[in-house]
Amino acid sequence: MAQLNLLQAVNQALHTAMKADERVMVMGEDVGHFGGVFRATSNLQSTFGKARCFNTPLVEQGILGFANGLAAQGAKPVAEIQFADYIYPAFDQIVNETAKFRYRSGGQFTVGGLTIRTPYGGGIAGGHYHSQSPEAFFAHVPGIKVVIPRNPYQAKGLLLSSIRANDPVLFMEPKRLYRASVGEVPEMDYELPLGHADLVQEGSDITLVAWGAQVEVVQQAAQKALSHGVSCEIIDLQSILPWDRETVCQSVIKTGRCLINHEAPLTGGFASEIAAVVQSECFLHLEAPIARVCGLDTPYPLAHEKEYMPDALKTFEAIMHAVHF
Amino acid sequence: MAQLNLLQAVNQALHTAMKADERVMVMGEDVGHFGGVFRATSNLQSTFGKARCFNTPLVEQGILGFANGLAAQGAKPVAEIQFADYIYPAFDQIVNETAKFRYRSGGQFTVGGLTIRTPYGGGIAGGHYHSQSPEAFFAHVPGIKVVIPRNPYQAKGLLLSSIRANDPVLFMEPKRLYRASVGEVPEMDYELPLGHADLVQEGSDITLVAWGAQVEVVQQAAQKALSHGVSCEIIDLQSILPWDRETVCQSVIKTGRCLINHEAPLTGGFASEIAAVVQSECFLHLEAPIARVCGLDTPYPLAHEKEYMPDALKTFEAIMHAVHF
Amino acid sequence: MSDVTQSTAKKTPDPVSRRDHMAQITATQAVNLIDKQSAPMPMLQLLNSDGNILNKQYIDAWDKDTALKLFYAMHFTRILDERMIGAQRQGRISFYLACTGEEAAIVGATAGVEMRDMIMTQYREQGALAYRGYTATQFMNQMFSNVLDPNKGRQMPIHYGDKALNFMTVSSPLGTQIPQAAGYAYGQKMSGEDAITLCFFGEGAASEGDFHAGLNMAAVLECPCIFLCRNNGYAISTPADEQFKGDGIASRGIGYGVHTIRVDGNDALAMYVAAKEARAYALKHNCPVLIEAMTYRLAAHSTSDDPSGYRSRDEEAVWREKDPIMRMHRYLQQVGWLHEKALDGFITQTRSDLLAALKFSEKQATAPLSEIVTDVYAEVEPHLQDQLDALQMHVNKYPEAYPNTSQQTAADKQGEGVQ
Amino acid sequence: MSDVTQSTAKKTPDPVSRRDHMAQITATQAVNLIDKQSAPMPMLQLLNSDGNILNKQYIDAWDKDTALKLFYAMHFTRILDERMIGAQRQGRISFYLACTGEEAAIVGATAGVEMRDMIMTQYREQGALAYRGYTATQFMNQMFSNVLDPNKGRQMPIHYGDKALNFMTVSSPLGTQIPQAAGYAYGQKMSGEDAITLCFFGEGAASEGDFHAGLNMAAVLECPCIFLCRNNGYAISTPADEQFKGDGIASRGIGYGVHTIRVDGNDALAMYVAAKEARAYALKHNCPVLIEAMTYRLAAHSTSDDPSGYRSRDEEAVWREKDPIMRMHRYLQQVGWLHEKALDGFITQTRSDLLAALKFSEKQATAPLSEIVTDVYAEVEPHLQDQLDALQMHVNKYPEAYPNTSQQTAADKQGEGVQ
Ligand SMILES: Cc1ncc(C[n+]2csc(CCOP(=O)(O)OP(=O)(O)O)c2C)c(N)n1
Ligand SMILES: Cc1ncc(C[n+]2csc(CCOP(=O)(O)OP(=O)(O)O)c2C)c(N)n1
Ligand SMILES: [Mg+2]
Ligand SMILES: [Mg+2]
Repeated sequence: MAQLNLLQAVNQALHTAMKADERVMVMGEDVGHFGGVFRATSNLQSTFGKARCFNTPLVEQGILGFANGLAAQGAKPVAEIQFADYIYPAFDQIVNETAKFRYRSGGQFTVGGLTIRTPYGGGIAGGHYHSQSPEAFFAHVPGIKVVIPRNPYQAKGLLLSSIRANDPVLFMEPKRLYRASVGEVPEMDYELPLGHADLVQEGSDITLVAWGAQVEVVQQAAQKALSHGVSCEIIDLQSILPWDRETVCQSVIKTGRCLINHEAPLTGGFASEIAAVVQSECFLHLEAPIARVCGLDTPYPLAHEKEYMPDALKTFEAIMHAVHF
Repeated sequence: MAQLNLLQAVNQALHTAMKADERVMVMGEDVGHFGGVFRATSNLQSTFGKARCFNTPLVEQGILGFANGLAAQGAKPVAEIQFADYIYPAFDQIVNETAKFRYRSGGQFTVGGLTIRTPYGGGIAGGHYHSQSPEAFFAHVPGIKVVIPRNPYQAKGLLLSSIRANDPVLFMEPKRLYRASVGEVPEMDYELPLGHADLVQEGSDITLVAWGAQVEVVQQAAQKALSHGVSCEIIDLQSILPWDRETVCQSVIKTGRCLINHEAPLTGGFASEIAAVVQSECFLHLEAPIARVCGLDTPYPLAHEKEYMPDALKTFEAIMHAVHF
Repeated sequence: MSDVTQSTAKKTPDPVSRRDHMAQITATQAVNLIDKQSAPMPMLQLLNSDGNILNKQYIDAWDKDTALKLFYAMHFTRILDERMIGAQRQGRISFYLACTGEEAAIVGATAGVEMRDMIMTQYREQGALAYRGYTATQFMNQMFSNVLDPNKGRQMPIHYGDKALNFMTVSSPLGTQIPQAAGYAYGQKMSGEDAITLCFFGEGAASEGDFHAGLNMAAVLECPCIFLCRNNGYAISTPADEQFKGDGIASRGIGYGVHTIRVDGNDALAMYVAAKEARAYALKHNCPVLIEAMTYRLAAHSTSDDPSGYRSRDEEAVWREKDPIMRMHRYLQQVGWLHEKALDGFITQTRSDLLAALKFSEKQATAPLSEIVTDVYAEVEPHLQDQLDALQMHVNKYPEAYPNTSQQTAADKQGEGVQ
Repeated sequence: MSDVTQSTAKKTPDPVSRRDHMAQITATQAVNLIDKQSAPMPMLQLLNSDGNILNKQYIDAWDKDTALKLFYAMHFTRILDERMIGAQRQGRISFYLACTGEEAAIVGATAGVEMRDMIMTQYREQGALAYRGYTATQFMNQMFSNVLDPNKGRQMPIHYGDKALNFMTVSSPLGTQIPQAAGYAYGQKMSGEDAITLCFFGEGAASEGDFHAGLNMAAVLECPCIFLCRNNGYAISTPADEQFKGDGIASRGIGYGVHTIRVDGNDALAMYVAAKEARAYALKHNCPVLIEAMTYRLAAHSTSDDPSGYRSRDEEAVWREKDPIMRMHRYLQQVGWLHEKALDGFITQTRSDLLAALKFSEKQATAPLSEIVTDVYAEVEPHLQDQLDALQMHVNKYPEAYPNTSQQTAADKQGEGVQ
């Protein structure tokens, strides 16, 4: 099997999807001839033509508006937002339109064919406009799905599922792993199911929940905890909306403790939803408060990026605190 | 003291603020001569002139962009978004600009003078585009404050504080109370502090947390619970960001139980943040899981509005469930 | 000096390897601020107020059937408006929004395109549905949000939508349909359809960022669509002169490189001809066309509005004189196509149809409770099924508190659910 | 026919009670699609490529001091660009974005307005700061995000901002400053300042909805500001012809009713004159003016970009020939204002100043850890204080893991914090 990085896996998924279904069309700023600022859309235009892989003018609200219309017509647009930090001009088109299209029309019209791809997250010295993790905003929006891969294998399989899903999907790509995460990726066409968590590592003392680039961070923390005799179970959510409550709660019922890690600011982040559900579903099994190791409630800083990040050390500390509660 | 409804109280606060400080300017769609579609801005243009109370073109992203610039210059714009459902086109200007203006410039430039007013919430047969409660989106945004009054007295005092605060404030007005909520409002100029919850009713068995129009809903539920011998403590959050963790947690430590009620969809709603904090801070005192009585994870429906709402009956059921856990 | 012209007005860029974003630009040495007067935007008029054809070239622009179908649809729309404003006053529906005064702009344009073309609207374009054959009962089912509405009663009155008639379900947020229309048209082109998208919006909505996005993208991405702006002078209370300072919406077409035509929106023939030519042009050249229909909102903004606070009766009277239905009536008289008695019959019949439909529709049940969670996703996801189950138990426990759906729930269980 | 003209081209609306949104519109009976050719947009040029003045009327448009100050600022900018691209290649800074090729457009316009005017930029306008006297060290402190940067090192390199120089801190999201400029200018007008706002942006950013909002609002709300679009042919890899189909950005001014002038952006004198006249006009009439500067991004988009993938060397070479610094150089020679030796001295001095500043700034500490929570709100709110306290404890426990701030934290405690 070929070793690919996460970017290459995304690119391969796009090639696969476009080849299999001519209704799949890729659009966004600089995605055409240039192949996108990260090169995720490399060679799509030369392979499938300018009509099916095209640059758009620089207007995110238009990209999503156009993509909504295109999807409503029956196509399967894969719209790129160059950085997740720049998705907000399209917020209305996503929240009021994409997510409500099917509901408001009683299912007569849908944009189920739409996929939105966007790189997100920090750790690249990007400051607050090239580092944001806005998944929690979209997790509060019934009508779309939110998916985040952590490695090339997932990236290809989940992206293919997202493109083919009958629901609009926001597919968020952890950009600091674009080249850093390398792994085996089958060349064939395969799909991974949406809405299912991935049990990364079994353990008995505490359940660690994360997604995207932070999975590797909690893995490091778990490693360190292990050397202190603590056994961690690690769950990669993969899908943020809907999320796999069952897998998480079953694990917490087993371990009795839970920690959630994400880069986005603590307050109102998606960890709060998980904590709220877990405390309710696992109430009688919890041996310590559910811990959230997250970004600070500040804009994502530049000079203090290292300090801001919910890193392995902070996670380790929180694990030990929970275990010794 | 005069009996005013919530709209009149908002209107009086605006008159008071504009009279006291000529830098206060009111802007938005139809806020001028017409006085706004709800008449919250009645007579401001005739009293203070067209330069200080003016209609804008129909473009929410422009309203907020313009208001950000105006505030940066030193004015104190009070920008109206006609319905909270239409705030999303301005999401980028609020999340990426308003909230980060001071931080990114090291405090050199700020839009601290900005206040955004918007009517929110359901119960008026408005369907999903005239009923939304988007507070959770903004609660996840460091750099702005979010304030919600539940009656005319609060509306005036909190709006005056919001306008005068040195921070940008999103002031959300529960529109189904605009005319329904009537109460005594001092004619004088007074302010109520931001960031503080209001203890509406003391009780011993469970803490009910709500804000805006839902406070009255939980009051009804508490009344019914009382007839079943259950004593509820009721907290009106008033400020969603920052919120008064201390008051809520102290109460839960006393009662041992907690229920949060809001209209917005359950998943990723602000109740999740409160639940996450309360389970952590009050872990050893909780006698039942924290309950969330919220909207369903669907767009706000029309025909099934009554069924969708987190009403007094559902709240009552959840109270009894918690108490008998 | 020759050097200047050479370097800045190069007319033949190397097609292969060299782009020149200034190839078409000439130089000047005078400091002149260019203003809006530099591009006059006259308005196409084909019928005068007496109903006479002003340009004989268009004497056969349509046939009698089309003209009468259009005229009847205008009447239907007017009668529907009257009936529903009444119904709202009687408290039978919560909200209504009338098309009155703008029937020619909407029905005329709809008649000028084909049934296979997609229509996306703002909310004041019920005339388009009327022309396409939406029935009295279909209108009423939507407005009473009952179980028979294919949109399942999920939105406020007037948010019509009908797949069979190629009429996209209305959405309240203004302007969102404009870039969507561009995308829809792109999809039509890509799938080889001989069809365009006709997108209506108001001059107020044209201030939204989505307008800018939609027009620019349609031009750049070569989307066969018609953007039809109804400039009716008001956005709720905001008059056009507080909405923009340019020469209406038509003058913006130039900036986008979009072919544009301004039309008298109260002249059904001009609207019909403009839409027809715009459609042909859009299809042939794979490009958008912008039409600005100059008209007037004779009605209040909606039943929640009272315009007396922001405009004069005087002003309204001027426009009442320009009633598009009156003008069309005179035209049909002039050409001898009007059968007054048939018209009276149609009006009487329409009134009674609408009343009967209203009485029928208001009695229909709400969609079953289970529909509260369908169509959020393609399938009902597990968390929504859980929420529905809990809700259903709750409703069963307190049936009297949820009279709309508790009965249905019972009925459903007996297999007697309304269809 | 007379009736038509009366009803549709009424020229004298009753000022008190009757509005007429069609008062200025005339009628036509011909179906004509209006296209972009209907409004030609020539480009102002005052210097030819030899540096000769093309319109003698502007021979005294500026004095020697201004011309030289402007010229030196262009040079400073060019040298800064070279230096920082080098520094980025050496891994000393993470990112840089050059102004190369656009110095005349930016510095020319900045020289044409007053120091008391607010400048809002996109990110490629360091020339404006250079003209206003931002020092080598100030540039470097920002780019090394050190404790001396008044923006406190919170943003990536090139996000300059300086209150004292009336230069708004740069923000990455494109186009957001455009409606902000309108609002800022409104505030200037309301507080009686004799000042305007000069707002720069790229032709790519002009596709954003915020552009539409900003220009329309500025026109309607009568805001004294200049919108200056640098049309440099590219938005990253996207060429102008995939960005819009209209005649550049200037042609959009018509649609907004905004007075507009298109200028040769590589001609510093034309830019200076245009900005000066635009400023006067904006202040006098309380209105916006749109300037489109036709220029070319000679540099890569940023240090993260390699343009060889999307444009030809050939094309770049054509534009290198049109270097704005060269043209200005020739002009200064022609008028006898150039002192070559002084220029050489300035260049040498600037190089060494920049190098020294770079060496100084890169050694400065990061702002103290406590600054991670300041400026989120006016005061540090309790929850942020808690988060800081926890973070500080953590850093104290693992100082080696956070080398940047752990030392400082210690230093802070000893009262030796860097200032
Ligand atoms: C995004 C958004 N903002 C505000 C509103 C509230 N609103 C509904 S209709 C309207 C005026 C629309 O005017 P125009 O586009 O001219 O259409 P007309 O009503 O004249 O047909 C406004 C402000 C809305 N529906 N959506
Ligand atoms: C809202 C937003 N979308 C996308 C980007 C990413 N981006 C940065 S610069 C750029 C191109 C801008 O082109 P233009 O406005 O022409 O300015 P130029 O670089 O040519 O000076 C893009 C797409 C961004 N910063 N903000
Ligand atoms: Mg209108
Ligand atoms: Mg550019």
